[in-house]
Amino acid sequence: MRYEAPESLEGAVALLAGAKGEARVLAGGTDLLVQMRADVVDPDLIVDIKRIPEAREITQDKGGWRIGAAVTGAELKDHPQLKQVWPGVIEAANLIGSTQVQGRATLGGNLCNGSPAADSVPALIAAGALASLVGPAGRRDLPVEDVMLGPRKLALQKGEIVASFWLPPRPPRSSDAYLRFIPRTEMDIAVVGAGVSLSLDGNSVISAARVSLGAVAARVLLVPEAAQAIIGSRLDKPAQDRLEAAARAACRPIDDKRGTTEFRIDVAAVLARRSALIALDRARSNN
Amino acid sequence: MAKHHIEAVVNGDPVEFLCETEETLLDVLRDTLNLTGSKEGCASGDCGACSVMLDGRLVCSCLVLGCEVSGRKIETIEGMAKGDSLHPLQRRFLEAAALQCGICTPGVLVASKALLERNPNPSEHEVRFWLAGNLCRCTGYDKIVTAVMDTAAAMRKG
Amino acid sequence: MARVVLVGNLAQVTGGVAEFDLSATSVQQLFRQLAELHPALEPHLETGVAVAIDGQIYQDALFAPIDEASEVFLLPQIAGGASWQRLDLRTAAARGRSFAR
Amino acid sequence: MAETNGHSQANGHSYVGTRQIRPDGVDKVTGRARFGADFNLPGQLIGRVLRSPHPHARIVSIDASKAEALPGVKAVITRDDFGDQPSEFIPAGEMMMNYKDVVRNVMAREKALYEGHAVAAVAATSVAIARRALKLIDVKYEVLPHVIDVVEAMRPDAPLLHDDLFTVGVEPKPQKPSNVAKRVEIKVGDVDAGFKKADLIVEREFKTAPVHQGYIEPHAAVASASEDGSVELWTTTQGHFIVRAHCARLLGLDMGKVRVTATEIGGGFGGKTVVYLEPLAIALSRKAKRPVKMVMSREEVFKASGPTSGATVRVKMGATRDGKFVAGFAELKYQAGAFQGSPVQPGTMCAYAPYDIENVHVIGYDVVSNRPKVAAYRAPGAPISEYAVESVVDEIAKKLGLDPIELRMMNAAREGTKAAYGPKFGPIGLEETLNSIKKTEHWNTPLRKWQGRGVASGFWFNIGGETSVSLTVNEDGTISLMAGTPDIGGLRAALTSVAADELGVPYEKIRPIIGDTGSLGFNFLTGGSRSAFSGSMAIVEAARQIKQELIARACKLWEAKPDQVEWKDGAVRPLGALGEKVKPMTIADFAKVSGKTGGPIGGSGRINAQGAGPSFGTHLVDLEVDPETGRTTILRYTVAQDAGRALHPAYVEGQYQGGAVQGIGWALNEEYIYGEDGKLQNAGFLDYRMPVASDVPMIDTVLVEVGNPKHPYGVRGVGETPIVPPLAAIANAMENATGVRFTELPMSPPKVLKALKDKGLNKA
Repeated sequence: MRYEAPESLEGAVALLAGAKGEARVLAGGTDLLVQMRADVVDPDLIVDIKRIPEAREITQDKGGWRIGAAVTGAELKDHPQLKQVWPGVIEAANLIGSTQVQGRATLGGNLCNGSPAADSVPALIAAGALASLVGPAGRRDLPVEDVMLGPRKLALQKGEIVASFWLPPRPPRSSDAYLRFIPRTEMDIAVVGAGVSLSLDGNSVISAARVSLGAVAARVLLVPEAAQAIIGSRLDKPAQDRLEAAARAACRPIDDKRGTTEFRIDVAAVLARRSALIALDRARSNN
Repeated sequence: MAKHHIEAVVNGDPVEFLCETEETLLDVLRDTLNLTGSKEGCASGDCGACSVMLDGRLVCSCLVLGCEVSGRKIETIEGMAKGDSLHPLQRRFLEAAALQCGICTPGVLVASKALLERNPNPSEHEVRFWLAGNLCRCTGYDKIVTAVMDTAAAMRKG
Repeated sequence: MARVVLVGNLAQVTGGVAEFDLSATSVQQLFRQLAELHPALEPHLETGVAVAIDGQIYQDALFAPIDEASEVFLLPQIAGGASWQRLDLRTAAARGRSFAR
Repeated sequence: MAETNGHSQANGHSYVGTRQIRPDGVDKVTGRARFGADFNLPGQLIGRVLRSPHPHARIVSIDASKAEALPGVKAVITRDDFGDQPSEFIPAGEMMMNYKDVVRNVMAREKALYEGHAVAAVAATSVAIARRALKLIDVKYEVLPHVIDVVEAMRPDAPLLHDDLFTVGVEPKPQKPSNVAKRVEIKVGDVDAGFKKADLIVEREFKTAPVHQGYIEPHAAVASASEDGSVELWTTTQGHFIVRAHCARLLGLDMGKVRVTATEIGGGFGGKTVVYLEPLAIALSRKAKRPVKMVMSREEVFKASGPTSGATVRVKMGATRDGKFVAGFAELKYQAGAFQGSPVQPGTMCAYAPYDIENVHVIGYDVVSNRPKVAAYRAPGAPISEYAVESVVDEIAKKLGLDPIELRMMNAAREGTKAAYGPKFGPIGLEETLNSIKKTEHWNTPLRKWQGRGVASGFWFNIGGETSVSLTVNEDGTISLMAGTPDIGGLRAALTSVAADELGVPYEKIRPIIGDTGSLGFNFLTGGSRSAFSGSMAIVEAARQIKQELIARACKLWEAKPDQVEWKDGAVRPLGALGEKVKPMTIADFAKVSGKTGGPIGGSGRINAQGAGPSFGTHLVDLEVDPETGRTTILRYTVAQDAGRALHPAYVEGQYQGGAVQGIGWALNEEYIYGEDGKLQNAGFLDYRMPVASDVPMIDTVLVEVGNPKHPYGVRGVGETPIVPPLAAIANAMENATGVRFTELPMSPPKVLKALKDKGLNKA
């Protein structure tokens, strides 16, 4: 098993593109190492991207924020401005595992692990984040909701990696929130996750919104119907009911050891509403 | 493929070791460097018994590859006491009976020290959530949480 | 005469008889007298019972005294560990010798 | 009774009852303490186990030749390396144990009986080679239909695990084999007559899931077998003498040639009372002629060790209008795992133990299915049956409009009560725990909507048993204390306090260790809440011998008669006129002249401790249910338990707190989840959800001390009772919060939400 830690994106891409056998990108390693230990994967090549500057930086870019794919949850939490602008994204990233896991786990890894239950992904999708992909054919941006196609299935080409995420500029009176349901208070994989991002007009009416649900389908869902259900409202009771109905209608979950189909649909609706209310509350105080 | 030759700093001392790609930092600490204070409870990042500091960040050493730590600083439970004197957390854990079997204790202590370095006055809620990744099956956490908060209070007084 | 009561399945071994009045002054005597009355009880008595004498439970205690007026219960042995190590290990190991390869 | 809220009175002793620093503590906070996996021997090999991927399969053949040929592989063992053991039932309580099963559990023979069942093991020069070797072992299986659930396993057409298993305890003896190993029964009075007197009868069926002990340290052992047939073994265990006995029997070894050292143990809770890796490590070492180290992965711990039984329990209780219990019936069906031996017998005996009921009838079934063989787990069998009974007691209180504590008080067992399992109780502390709970501020605080409060009591017998300790006076007057029961949670601190008080020497001058099997006489294991109880009795005996010896030597030195001297405050003192001629001699004084006065000084306690005192506890819990998600939050928790006497109050509190939190896990989220394929789906800490620090509140404790008259310090034993009440206390609180009686554990969010939805309650 070969291990490489290139210092440039080009170097990483060249290694991955030229790899014979199975190659894996190592960001935080919190999924990869577990899968290796459990004999689920047995890569011939591991490419550690933590020595690549773009993957490790948080910068302001085109009025928004660029977050490297290998920035850890702990680093995101410590960033002085990000949590003001994107509290939902930061809290989602900080729900991945324990404090110890936070010291390692990354947004890039969470997305590329390809789990529909990934906590940071619904928040990124609700935020309208773009993933910046770099591969042998150059760089391209893809909305986060289009990166994951299904469990362990990604839209990446051979040799392509997620280098960073770009979060768009934030108008005033905007905010976001992410909630997940787990049986314990920590350390579980989301049974359901719901991310909501919204903006208010001068009259506290929701002018824009994005709603994303995790762990209720084969991939994390962007649910435009749920967003439509609350746009133009002040999130009064009827709007909440419409939001819940739209969230329910979008769910296509499975029964498994973490929850039943019925439970996931019920809780998705509840969390979508609760997330929206938190985001609304935050947006009101974000002038 | 040949083993990786790694140089790092462990508890302030320069170390050199050889490791295979698939060996974790925990494997290296325990089996190569003979620092068996960090424990393997799960090898999946779910129990925290292998907690160490890596360049000042609290991590599970079972989720770090040995070959990743080239040039980096690692602190383990073995480096917590200075000379003859235990760290105030270690002392308080003894006085407060905050351990029963003691297998989770090294990880809990490393994690608690990391908390107090960031937050000298944590609430009970903050202590509990910070330590959520450190499983303890014996104590029910009560005496651990109390000991961490009492140590914090004592350290604030100096 | 001490009053002796078999609790649980032991009474099955005696064909349903669960109460005895016996003149035993120790657990050893009690076991001997019971085994004489019901030979099928013997293997159970050897290693398999706890004896409550006036409310106090004795396990593996042949010489525990029994008074004239004592009330004695024979109970299933009480283990803290799993049931399968609460056996007489010496017996087990000794018997094991003959099956060694 | 001394009700001390954690602080025991000194009662004339200077260390017992105080919170001394544990002697093994510094090693444990510095990472120096050596647990099972921390031992290494020069030249050691790494052993790994090949495990069955099937829940039930006939093993047609095992071809290990390719693995044996792999460079670096030094030994491979299979069923062929273990001599068979005859089917010979050795009565062990009414539970029979059978080495035919033990040998098959450590290494599958004819069939693999659960996913994870050991099928072969290798020893190699590295982990990587050992892993590769496992993949080269060719096992041909004939997959058989499997059965997981206890009720399904009892059906006549269920897949049969053992064709020689005939139900014991039913008349006439069955002609056909089945998965029901035995039927046990406890009967007092006449329940039918009792139910006729009842004004209220409540009958309910309950289900509990199998749960794992969840110790954080996986099983680990290092064995070194030499050419002369002797074996050294280091292992993490609750009883190294028991390990020695099992290994000697399974491998045909002389006990005297097997030396077992118990490493520090990272939790056991009953799960480290049996052998898994140890016989394999010895067999591999014997074959390879090199030391072999074996450590289980967490997945192996879940799939191949522990857990305790899941069960189906039916309870029927009758009470009069004013709340007097007149009859109690229960039927318990306990999973044993792949081999017989569930803790159903103690389950039957404990079910109604907290109460004074004239008519009790409890039937229990021990049932095998394609799961790992159950091991003991803290008060084995009791939490399940008492959960069911305590839930029904709560329902009776509600239906009769009575306060649940008052109802329990009215029916509580007390001194002189004939226990539901036969004999009369001596002094016991159930009423005191109920009273203590009633007096807490916790009991009297108001609750909000969706919050609920529950109370439940619990019982465990506690045991004594064979125990050997030694006290040795060193040349400088310091003392070496050796015990033979592994110290899991402060035993050395407790025993050192007792020795210090008995000998009148400072605590710090006594160094306790856990001796190996060659250093002491037989010790039964740490379990049954016995180690501090029995160990302290043995220490008292050992100290008595030392004092007697010192008095004898003083008499010779002083040319005095025994009635001219006395032992007081750590010294032999001259009485009367003699006091003008000679000065008192301390232990240290004798140590200086020990050679001249007869040689080394020491004492040993070798006892079969009797007189363990039953322990009762009562738990009080507040919780809140989120009606929209079914999620439960434990808000507040108080434990009151009778310790008899707390030798070290902090570690007694620790037992109460730890047991309560294990119970919270059992009640809310922990369970073995199987797929249709009979495979365990949550063999890891991620999805086997034990409580984490943020899941629980502080656990308040009330140390009740109703002394045990049979123990020199009044000790009862405290480790097991604390896990008994939480299951029902939480279920009762859930009912109080939601109005729904939950009868299935765990009360995980999907189940709770469904129940609330069915009643139209799932709105905040």
